[in-house]
Amino acid sequence: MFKKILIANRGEIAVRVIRACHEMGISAVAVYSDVDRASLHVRKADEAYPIGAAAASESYLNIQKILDVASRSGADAIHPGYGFLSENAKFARACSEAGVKFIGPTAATMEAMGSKTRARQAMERAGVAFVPGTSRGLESFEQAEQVASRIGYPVMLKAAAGGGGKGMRLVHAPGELKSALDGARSEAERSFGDSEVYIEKAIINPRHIEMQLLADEHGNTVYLGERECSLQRRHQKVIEEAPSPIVDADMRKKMGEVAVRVAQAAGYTNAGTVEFLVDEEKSFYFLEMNTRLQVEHPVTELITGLDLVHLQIRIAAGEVLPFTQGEILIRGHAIECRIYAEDPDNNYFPSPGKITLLLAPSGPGIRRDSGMYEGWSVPMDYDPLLAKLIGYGTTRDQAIGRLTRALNEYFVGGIKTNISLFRRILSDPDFRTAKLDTGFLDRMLTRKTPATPSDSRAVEVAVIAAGIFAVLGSSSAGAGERPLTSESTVGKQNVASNWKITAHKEAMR
Amino acid sequence: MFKKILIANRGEIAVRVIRACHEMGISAVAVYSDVDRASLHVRKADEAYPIGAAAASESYLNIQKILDVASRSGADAIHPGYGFLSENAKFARACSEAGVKFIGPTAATMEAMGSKTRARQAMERAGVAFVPGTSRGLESFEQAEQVASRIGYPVMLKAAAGGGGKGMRLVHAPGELKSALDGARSEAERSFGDSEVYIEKAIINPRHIEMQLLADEHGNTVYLGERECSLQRRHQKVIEEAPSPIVDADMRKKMGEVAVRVAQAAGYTNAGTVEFLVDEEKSFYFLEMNTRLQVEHPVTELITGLDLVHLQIRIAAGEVLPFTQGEILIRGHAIECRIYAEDPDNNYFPSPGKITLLLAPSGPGIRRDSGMYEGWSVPMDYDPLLAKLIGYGTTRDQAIGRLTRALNEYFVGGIKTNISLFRRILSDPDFRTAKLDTGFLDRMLTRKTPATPSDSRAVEVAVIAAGIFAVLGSSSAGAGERPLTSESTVGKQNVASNWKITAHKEAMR
Amino acid sequence: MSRPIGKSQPTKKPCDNAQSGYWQSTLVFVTYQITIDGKKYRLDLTRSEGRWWCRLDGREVEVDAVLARPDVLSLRIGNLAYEVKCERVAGDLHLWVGSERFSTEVSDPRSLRGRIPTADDHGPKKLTAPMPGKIVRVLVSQGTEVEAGAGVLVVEAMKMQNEIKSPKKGKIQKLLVSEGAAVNAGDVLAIVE
Amino acid sequence: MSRPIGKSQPTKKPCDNAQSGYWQSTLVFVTYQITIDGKKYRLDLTRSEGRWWCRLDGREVEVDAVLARPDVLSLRIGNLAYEVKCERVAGDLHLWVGSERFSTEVSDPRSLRGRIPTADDHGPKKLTAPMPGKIVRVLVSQGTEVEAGAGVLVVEAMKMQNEIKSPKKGKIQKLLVSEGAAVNAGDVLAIVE
Repeated sequence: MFKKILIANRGEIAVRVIRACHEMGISAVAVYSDVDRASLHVRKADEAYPIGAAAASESYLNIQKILDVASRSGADAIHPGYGFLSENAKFARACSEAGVKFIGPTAATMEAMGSKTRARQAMERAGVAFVPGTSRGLESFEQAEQVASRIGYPVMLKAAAGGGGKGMRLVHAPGELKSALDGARSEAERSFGDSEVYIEKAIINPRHIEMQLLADEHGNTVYLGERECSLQRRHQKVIEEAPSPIVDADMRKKMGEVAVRVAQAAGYTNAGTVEFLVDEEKSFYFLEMNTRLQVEHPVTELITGLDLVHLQIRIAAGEVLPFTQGEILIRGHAIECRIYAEDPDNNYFPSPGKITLLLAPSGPGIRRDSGMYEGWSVPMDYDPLLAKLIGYGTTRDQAIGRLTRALNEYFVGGIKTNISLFRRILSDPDFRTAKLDTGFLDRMLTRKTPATPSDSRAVEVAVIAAGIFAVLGSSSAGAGERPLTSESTVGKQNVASNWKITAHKEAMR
Repeated sequence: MFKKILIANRGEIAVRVIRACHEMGISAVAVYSDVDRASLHVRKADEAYPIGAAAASESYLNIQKILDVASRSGADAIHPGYGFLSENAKFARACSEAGVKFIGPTAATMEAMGSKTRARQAMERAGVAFVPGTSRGLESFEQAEQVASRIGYPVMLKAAAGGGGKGMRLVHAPGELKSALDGARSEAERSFGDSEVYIEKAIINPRHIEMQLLADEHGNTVYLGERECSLQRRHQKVIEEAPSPIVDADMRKKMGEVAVRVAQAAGYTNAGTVEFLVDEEKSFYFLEMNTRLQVEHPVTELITGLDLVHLQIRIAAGEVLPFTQGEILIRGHAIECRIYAEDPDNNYFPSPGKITLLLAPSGPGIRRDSGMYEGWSVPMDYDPLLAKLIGYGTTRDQAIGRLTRALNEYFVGGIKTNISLFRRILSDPDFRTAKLDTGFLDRMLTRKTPATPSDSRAVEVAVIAAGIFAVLGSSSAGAGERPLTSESTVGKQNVASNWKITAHKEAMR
Repeated sequence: MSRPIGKSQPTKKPCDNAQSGYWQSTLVFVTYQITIDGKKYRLDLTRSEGRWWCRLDGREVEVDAVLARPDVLSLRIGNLAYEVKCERVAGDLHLWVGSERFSTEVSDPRSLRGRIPTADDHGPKKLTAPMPGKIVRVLVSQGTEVEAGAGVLVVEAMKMQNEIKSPKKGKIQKLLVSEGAAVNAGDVLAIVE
Repeated sequence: MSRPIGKSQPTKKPCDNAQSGYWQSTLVFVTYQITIDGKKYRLDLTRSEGRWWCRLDGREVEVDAVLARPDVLSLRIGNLAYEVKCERVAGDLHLWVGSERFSTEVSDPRSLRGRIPTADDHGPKKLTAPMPGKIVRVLVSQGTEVEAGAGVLVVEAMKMQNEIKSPKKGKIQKLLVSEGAAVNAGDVLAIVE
């Protein structure tokens, strides 16, 4: 087993990996940029090395600096977390050349699965169904026209190197194809330095369901069940759950076996995820493979009782998977909320700043993976993911009940967060009945906030509390905070003129 | 289903029940004594009623006051938690007479199981094995002599109404019997107002293993697996786990079925626990039945994925158990630490006071059920249980690793806690290899603290940190705290005389 | 930070003596204008000896408040319990009652009035009781000319004496109470013309 | 409360300007005697512009400290990282380094010396450099008679000038450095007899 692992990441995922290291008796080495000295991952690590300026390119994306720290600290492995260098084949190769184990698949596998068209070619060879279309980049407008008319409109144009919705165009009719193709190509070129675009049949409002895999370095590959990730805002996942409400044991087995075939075709090792699109008839199509741990991995951990980061580390250390497919027990239901520093009142813009008050939920069925603490200033330089709040229950209803309860306990003062968004999602009738698809969230958000006729009793409570907070003034406020009104002290001074204190001894004690 | 539940308790268990209510959409009514107005359960409730002075007899044990609140608030059920009135048959009967549902078994069942000798008589009729001895109170010294010589020394004398080790005497040889019997009787009389004492074969350093049961009001009874509770200090449980490391599927089935027979013989409903003594040959003997939820219920919740409080409420509302014995899946391993306000340096004396700093653990596999918060003053009037920290893992080793990690994150400033005791237990080689019995903890505590040769590097760190805290003075301290030295400000004043600030603009910015 | 400022807080609490001593000797009497969702509310608050008296738009409300942590209030209004959190971001003030959030503005009408004389200063003005209490002294008689700020009556409540002052220069048109009278919050005590 | 008092903290941090400004203009120079498990340690600490200089029993230690919350310090000593928690119960002081707990006493030997003249005040006394720096001024010459507290030399470091004073009334027996010299922490600069 490794003695020391460098975590090439920050925030809540760095804390999560450091915890796994400590649980396994392994030393954890943190790296941090100039604005992250006070971050929680530095507090929790055994060693911590500054690696440069706030800009990720100067620090968390700088391969050479990270490998220098690995060498100085004597780390024998590197965990990349997610984001940053986690899917960078060049980094995996550089680790291997530097003699430090990259905790993830090989560089060659990452390269093969990193290009969506190359991945589709591999799946074609492995006999895996994917959304009808090309598995190679389009060579001409004429070819695009032919394929589109063969598979039928609507079609989707996608960048081969794509991600995050960039270089994607939905085309409803032949007349739109030319300009959409030009637009997708130029956006792909701008975003990824690669104008390769391919074509797929568009599945309107599909479900997005993914299958978690683990593969050791001895040829054993297992699937750990699926995750329902259909709730997205601008192609970014917001809330995920496992199992998917529409997947039964039979469908799970079919999807799992396809996912295992995908991984084996790619010579995959370590943890990975195969994403599928699922249409209304529950037909599923290979979409892409994510060659890393994912933000939503906790929901799979809760329903399987396994620790994916522990297992990633064990696999990277050369161990054989400690269980077979048949030994994996899926039980209960888990839902994850991604808590972001963003302003729900202002189009979900990021909201960095100092956290003046933090009330964190806990209790039965609640897991909280957080990178924040009271008094910490959320830097403006990175992804606004602050924490993940995960609810587990015997049933989906119980998981929703527990998560709703925990969200009501959660309070982050000083910055804005999207906690209220989750309350809204969890109370939505369609969510409650699991009528989910990738268009759900955009539809919900374009509806006006249900005009909750503010409970008049709650308004009164707010009025009274506002007054009491104002009287208590700065003594009631978090550190570095203004009192509510500049006049609130005037109120206190009035005492001297307005009142005379009777000299009862009891009153003066 | 109930609309409103009154929680006749305080602290972490009241918070735990309030959470369950909210998760199920039920209003929660808190009651509180004069010293508990600022307690967490009052903050989290929907309604809160003062019920009198700090002394439990004036408030939490006062049946009439609690029933008055039930009536004023319109609560349709009462959850008693554990401790206080939870095993008080008179209270259960009074609830029933007042038309409010007591969430627990019937008064009659509680009375039958509350006396250890009556419970033994019932078990005798049901054909359940119990530790050899009498199932009736001893009538004379002569009878005691006869029974003791028949079952063989050592024997244990126990109070029929007993609990907490009161009225218990271990007798090694016939010559000790007379004075032991007299002593046990007078202690039983003093403690419980009942001098009834019975005799049992003493099992030296047995394991203490208990079986969790659930019984609905329609005749269905299931067992949810066992808990290992052998680690006790002065007959009080300190750390519990599930499953027991020595219980395999076969033994679990046998114990479970005996426990179900015990419950059915007693006409038991709602959640309850049958306690067993287990000897070195893994023979198990009925010890007693606890007719309430127990402090250690979370370890069972984690390995079964069920919520016992939700199920208690559903059963009390007349629902049928939503699963059969065969559908209960036990998976993984869970360990609970009872975090007490007590001073490990001073013979574990209670340590009430103000919590000036609270760093609470979270993350994978960690559940925290707590009744404390930063800034709260732990009153001196009640049980010192502050919180329960529970670790779950795929295996026992992983549960220990996660719990150790979480204990290292846990910090309660301003009062003393027993957190360090758990670190010691979890790192004990006998604990690691699950060599547990009821004498384990007393043996461990009489050994000197392993002379950990203080890591000289850690000492240096402490020295440097002490200096920095002293310089930062009161600005670094929690609210209402003294600075480290009265001279630390002198250090700062020295600046004025010792130093002159060069007027570099940068320095003054 | 859990300061006993609540009504039913005992006067002696072992761990908190220093602080409760502080609160007990602090006396506050204020009026705020509070705006939520465009609607304005008048809130009269009085605190003495760790107890609150509250009038919301003239209506008396029984309030028991404990500051559990900075920015976190445990409120009991009647027997209903609320956890209220105060969110202060960049000058905005939001109050969370449970999971409902209210954008809130607080201003002190008296301090505004002190600076900018308004139309209210003309015409007859009522002097009202800020809280339930007893009239312990009447300092003027009907018809007396008084300066703005001059004492008119003294009301006693919760061991504190409150001197009710004239809001303007004028003549005591009417004196509606006499020494020893019990008054309720909001009762008109006198009119200055 | 996360105040940047660390070495590698950038001078400009967007969210923390007010606070870093505070720390940057605060200058502290102290010596403590710290007792742990009966063993005494001498700790010289200097802070200026948010950076710490530290000498432990005369040996220089590279320290980077951030007060994450009150009573919680994130320390880097070299590249080793520690979370240190300060436990203050009823006058006792314990420091937790990770999960190890140290009973600690802190006293300021200079402040004690200022009140009670000790044997140390007799006989020759060495003046040492409290931190690495440069001698910018020598205020006396060899053989000069000085009063207790009179300035002897000025050392500059980290943009701050430190006037080294005579600890006693006496004669400058030896002056070991001259203007412009670079000195290390602990170097003897002069001897007063």
